[in-house]
Amino acid sequence: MTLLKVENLTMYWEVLRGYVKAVDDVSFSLEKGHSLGLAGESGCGKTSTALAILRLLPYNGRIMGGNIIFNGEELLQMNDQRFQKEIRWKKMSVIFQGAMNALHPIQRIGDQITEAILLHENISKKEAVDRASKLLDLVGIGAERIDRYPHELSGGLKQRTVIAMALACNPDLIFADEPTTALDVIVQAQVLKVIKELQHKLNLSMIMISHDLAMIAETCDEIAIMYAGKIVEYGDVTTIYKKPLHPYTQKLIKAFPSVIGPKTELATIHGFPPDLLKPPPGCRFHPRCPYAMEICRKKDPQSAKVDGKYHSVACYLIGD
Amino acid sequence: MALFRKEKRTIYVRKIKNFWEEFSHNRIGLAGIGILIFYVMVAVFTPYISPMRPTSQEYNPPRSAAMYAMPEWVRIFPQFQDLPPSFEVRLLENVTLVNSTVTDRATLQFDKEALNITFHADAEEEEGSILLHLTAFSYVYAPPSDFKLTTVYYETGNQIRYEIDLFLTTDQQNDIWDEWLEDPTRAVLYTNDRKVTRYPSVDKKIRRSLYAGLMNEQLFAWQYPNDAVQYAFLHPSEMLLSKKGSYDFYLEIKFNSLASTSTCNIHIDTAEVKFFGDVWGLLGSDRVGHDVWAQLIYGVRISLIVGSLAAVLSSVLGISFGVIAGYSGGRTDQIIMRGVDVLLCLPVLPILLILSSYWSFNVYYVILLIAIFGWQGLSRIVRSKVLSLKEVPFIESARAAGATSGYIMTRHIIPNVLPVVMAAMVLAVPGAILTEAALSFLGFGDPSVPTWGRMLYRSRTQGGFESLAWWYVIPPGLAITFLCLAFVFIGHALDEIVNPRLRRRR
Amino acid sequence: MGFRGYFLNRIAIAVAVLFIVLVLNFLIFRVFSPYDPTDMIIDPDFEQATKDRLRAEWGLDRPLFPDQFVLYLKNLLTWNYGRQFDQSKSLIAPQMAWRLRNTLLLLGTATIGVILVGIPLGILAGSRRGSKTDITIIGAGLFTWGVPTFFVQLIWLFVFSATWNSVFGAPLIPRSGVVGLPPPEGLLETLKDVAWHAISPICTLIIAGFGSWALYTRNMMVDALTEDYIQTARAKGVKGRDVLFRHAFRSILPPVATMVALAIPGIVTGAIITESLFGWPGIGAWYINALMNRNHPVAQAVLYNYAVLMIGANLVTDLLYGFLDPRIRVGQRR
Amino acid sequence: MEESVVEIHDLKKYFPIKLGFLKSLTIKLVPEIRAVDGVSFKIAPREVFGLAGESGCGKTTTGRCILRLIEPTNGKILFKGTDLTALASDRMTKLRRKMQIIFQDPYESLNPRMSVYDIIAEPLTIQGIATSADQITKLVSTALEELDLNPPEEFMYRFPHELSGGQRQRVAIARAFVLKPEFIVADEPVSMLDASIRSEVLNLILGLIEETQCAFLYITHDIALTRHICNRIAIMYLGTITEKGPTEKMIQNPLHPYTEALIAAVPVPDPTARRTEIVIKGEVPSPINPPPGCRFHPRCPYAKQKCQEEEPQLVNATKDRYVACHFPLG
Repeated sequence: MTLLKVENLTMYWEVLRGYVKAVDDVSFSLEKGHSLGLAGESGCGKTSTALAILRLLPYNGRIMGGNIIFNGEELLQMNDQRFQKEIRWKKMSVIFQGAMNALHPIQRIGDQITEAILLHENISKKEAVDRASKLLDLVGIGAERIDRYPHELSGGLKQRTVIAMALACNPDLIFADEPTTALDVIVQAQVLKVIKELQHKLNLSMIMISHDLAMIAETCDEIAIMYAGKIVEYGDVTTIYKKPLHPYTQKLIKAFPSVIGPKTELATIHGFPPDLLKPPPGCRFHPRCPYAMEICRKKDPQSAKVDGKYHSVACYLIGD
Repeated sequence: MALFRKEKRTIYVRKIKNFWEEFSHNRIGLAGIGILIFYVMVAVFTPYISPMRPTSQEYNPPRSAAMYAMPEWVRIFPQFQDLPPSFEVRLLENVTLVNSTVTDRATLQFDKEALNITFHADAEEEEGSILLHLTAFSYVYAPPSDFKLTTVYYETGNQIRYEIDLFLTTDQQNDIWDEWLEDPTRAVLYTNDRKVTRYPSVDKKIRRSLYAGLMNEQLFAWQYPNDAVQYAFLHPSEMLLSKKGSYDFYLEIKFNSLASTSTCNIHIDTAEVKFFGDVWGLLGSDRVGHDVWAQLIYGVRISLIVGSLAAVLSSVLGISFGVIAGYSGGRTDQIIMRGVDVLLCLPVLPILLILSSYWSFNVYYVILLIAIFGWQGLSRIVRSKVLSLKEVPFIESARAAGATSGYIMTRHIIPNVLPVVMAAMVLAVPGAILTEAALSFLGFGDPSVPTWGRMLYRSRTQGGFESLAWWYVIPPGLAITFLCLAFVFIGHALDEIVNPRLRRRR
Repeated sequence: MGFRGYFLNRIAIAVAVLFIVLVLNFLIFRVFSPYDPTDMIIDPDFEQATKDRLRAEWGLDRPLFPDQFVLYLKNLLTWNYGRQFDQSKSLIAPQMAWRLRNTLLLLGTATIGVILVGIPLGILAGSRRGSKTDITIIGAGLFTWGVPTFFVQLIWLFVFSATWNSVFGAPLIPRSGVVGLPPPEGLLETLKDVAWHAISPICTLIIAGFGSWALYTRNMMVDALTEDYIQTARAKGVKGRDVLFRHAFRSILPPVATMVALAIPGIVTGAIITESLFGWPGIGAWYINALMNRNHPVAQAVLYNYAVLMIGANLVTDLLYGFLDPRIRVGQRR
Repeated sequence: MEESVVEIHDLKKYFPIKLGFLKSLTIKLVPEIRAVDGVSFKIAPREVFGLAGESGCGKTTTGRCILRLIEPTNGKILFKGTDLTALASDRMTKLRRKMQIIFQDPYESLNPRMSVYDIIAEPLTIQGIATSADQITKLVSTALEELDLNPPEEFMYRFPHELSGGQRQRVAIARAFVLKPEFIVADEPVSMLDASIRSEVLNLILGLIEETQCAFLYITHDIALTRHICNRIAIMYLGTITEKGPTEKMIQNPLHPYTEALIAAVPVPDPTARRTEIVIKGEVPSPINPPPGCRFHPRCPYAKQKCQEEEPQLVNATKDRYVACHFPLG
């Protein structure tokens, strides 16, 4: 069953000098219980995509087109009140990046979780507090820390609090936006383990947003590689990692070092990502692509299905 | 080197351009700059904008108008149409002899400046009289509230008794004159009755003035020609010129010789009537009839000097102490910050009041004191900024390159602190202006300079309110307000530019 | 260092500052003063013996240290203040109590009024950033920031006292005092009369003072509203008003509390001018009078009370800060 | 083995804890944070020595102490035989041209008020190496060219905010190398960069190390990346070195349980990789009161009685490997 289907989503930032084409014609879908990784470098539009779906865009974000179908319902048509009451946090919630900033600095963590529950469910304060304690236990903080302030917790515990808060209303879908950046390796591993366990235990669907391909490889079933506002390659994790087709994906995967296996050369991609205010014509990767052809400079390649259920690539080197 | 300098220059030109680019999008900031430029222009061209100089302790010009005269332009309103402006009537311009009983005994010389009368008597008890028509003028305003008649004369002679009457006649039917004057056709302005007996001559010039203004109301005695003193609590100037119409000044001199041969020589070299207008200039007059416009315009310079000097001084102090405290840390920091705590607990104005009640202060002392009591807040901001800057890697990077503390403070820390405190520095200007204004407003400022605070002080304490002299109350206040607003606007704009979170959305 | 340590630390610093202020206050009036206070009462050409008697009566004949200083300390610390240096030589304390009460009544009400007007406007502007409301509030705030308080008060007096008087034959607002003469009978009537007398100074103080509060709050709100945790709250589904008050405003409450302390000096300045303009018998007007008449003990007492007020306000806000912000620990702030 | 450029012996840095006004009057023994507690290693020319560990383990403090940006509490720092800790400040200033530092965050390591030209020229002018403007311009251009910022004229007169993150970091590296130093401390020089840019920057750094023959201290939390850069690494935990040795050997076959856990925690960009899962519990304890005995024992899955009582010393395990553990892994 398809939980979320995003079709041709286009979102631009309106700035003084024009539009920053942050998300351009992005499509993907997510089955219930699956997890999808949105990967790419900073500024490639992965967070913007999530914010557009969650309707958390700042004042200058403009959805220019596309469909977002969640549980068979078109989200872009839904009114704000209903979305706020019934969808966001109730059905889909988000683990924000940077836990130190995502938590209110002078509210107790218990209150912050309870608040989320009480806003969406018609239960008593006491029941909400009970559930908050259970959630804190579940993510490994321990119910006894319910009265703590964020500054009294370490980075890892804060991140777990944010996870507990995201789980407050038993959502179907969780967006995890760089859930472990700024955490140390061991703490990162601990938090990832918690996420994986919860996913398994609660049969959660998840969209993991990260620049770290290694992390996505460990947590996700499918992966969409984004470059400069577009999805360049999309497929299940094993296929993408084992047989990447897009030159960007190939290079990017090889740019990540690994602690296991023989030591390999790190791939380099020459140049810098483009300015999305004036993206290059044709394929947005062509200025950095070693295989760029004439057509790449002129025409934007469309995403085409390759073999298998999911795997699709937007590159002229592939297909006809 | 040439290349180096040129490139460097282009960098800074670009920097300034970028900043201006940013600033020019901020309408409030532009408004502030506009107002400020206006004030600076006024300060530069002060003598041209206001031909008169304001009063000060050293320089006290003759008054220009009646007390609390209204601005001249109010005459466009019908109810003020008739108010008299300031003007002068010279009495010796066109003297004619009307009547003389002793044409053979007396000689008369007159030109535009002076009048010379010589009377020569051959016999005792010889009498003579001369009636001169001095000036005719037409008075077309409402009765004036204030005028001043001045004559300067000297006389030489002996054994002649003489009497000088200066009087006014009118062709109008005048009931006030009818009621109050013995002879309703002539209003005697003064009578000088001298009995010269023995001494041969007096060479001293005698200045006689007649004030007929409000300020002399109680003191003015209306003297009848017949020596009986009566007091008329009628406004003298209003009474004299109670009707529009033409008036004539006459001078009558009567001689009476006491010896057989005697000569008398009377020399009048000034005779004029000055009407102090009830309307004057662009902004009327103050309590003593001085020009308000001049005070207002000259106030711009003082306020700009006070504001900018005090702000610059306090910024220098605040930044120096803040940087030193923040960068050195440890004991130095503790001492400076505790000093700041103490100074912050001393209220500025009360202390300034004490000190200026001890010594009457020059405005530069006031500036110095405002600066001394005004740097603490800034130094706190600077210190906290320096504390966070100290941890920033580029400072360490400079240290790793071998930079000394002095180099780091001047080349790295201060340039990075300045933009953050720029807004605070600009906002220190209105702070200083307001403090000085408050001091002057309480009557404790430097009395020798014309400041707006002082104008407000005078308007409050010298009856400006009772006279409803809005031209003396409102303009100085507005001038302070707009000058402060200019800096507040600029400060606000800088704050928005420097603090990216406050930046206007585009 | 926990909360208690922070608490004690702040009190220790406040006491140290108070002592320094006490010493300065003594020096400025007893040592730096170029005037002999007896000259204000006795003609300078008068007999020296009479003068000396007066000096002895005021305790000026004894050495500055330690006698005068100890007496001075004793007088101030016991809120006793000694006797006035004037004809009456009356005790300061009773009058001080009355005047201090008047001042606190006026300025306390005005400060609360300013806060009640300024902060909500600031929140409103901050929450509607860029809107017409925001721009209007910023404009009004900037304007009242630039306009001198005493100018607002002058205009007020000019319109409601002088002009009103000339148009209607009597001023609208009372000329001076806390109550009218003769004082009205009954508590309710008295209160009404006091309110009537206080309303003009308070209104002008609010008009001239709310701007900086509104702007400060607005900027803090704008800042706070861009924080990530506000986004979290919105995402959680917290309603607009709750986001503003329970989340954004709650987080800026500590610095706003600090601003109260920083506003005290301005209030003190305002007191002196306001009281002399509106003829309000508080300590500000008294201070000016004392300075002009070299009535040093009164000026000292007033200045001391100002300093105590400011130190106290600073201390209270520091403690309030610690109470409002659980992150507070020594060294973590400012 | 070649003569080492830098030798550190038993380096210690204790930070006193800031106390309030009252407490500083009453308390006698000021508690300390033991950020670095007895660290020793050597770096040879052209060698890249990695210092890895979690945040708060003291690796950054060690780097700063070596350059005397922080005064060390105790220990010896020998730079080509000269003990830096005993050096007067004017001689230290002169020596600074031979040692440089690169920081993690390219947004904070460049003064936003200075142009790229000024940033790179600053060490040259401070050290008085180039005096004429032409000379400086030439050196700055070469430095920029070496980091592929071509053409240099285009970058020289920009301000940091007009550059991308990758370009800024290159400027920071150019500044460090412009003095042709013999020793460089790099504190996570690429951790803020995106993967696609990172490897190119690393290659440039490696090329410059080869060219200038300098010794390189690479401070990082990213074990996976050390494989590609470092010849040898040392793992730090709570201010002490737990294990030290050639990178490849240590990653393939860790001896200390902490090293093992650290490596196991690193995510692998390969969904099919089969891995042992060792996730140690808890977080790093406070360095104010480090645990007695082996500092790692409260979290160590293999801890025994001895570990609680006796602090293990860093000892030679095999030929070039050192470990501080009573029961090293096999």
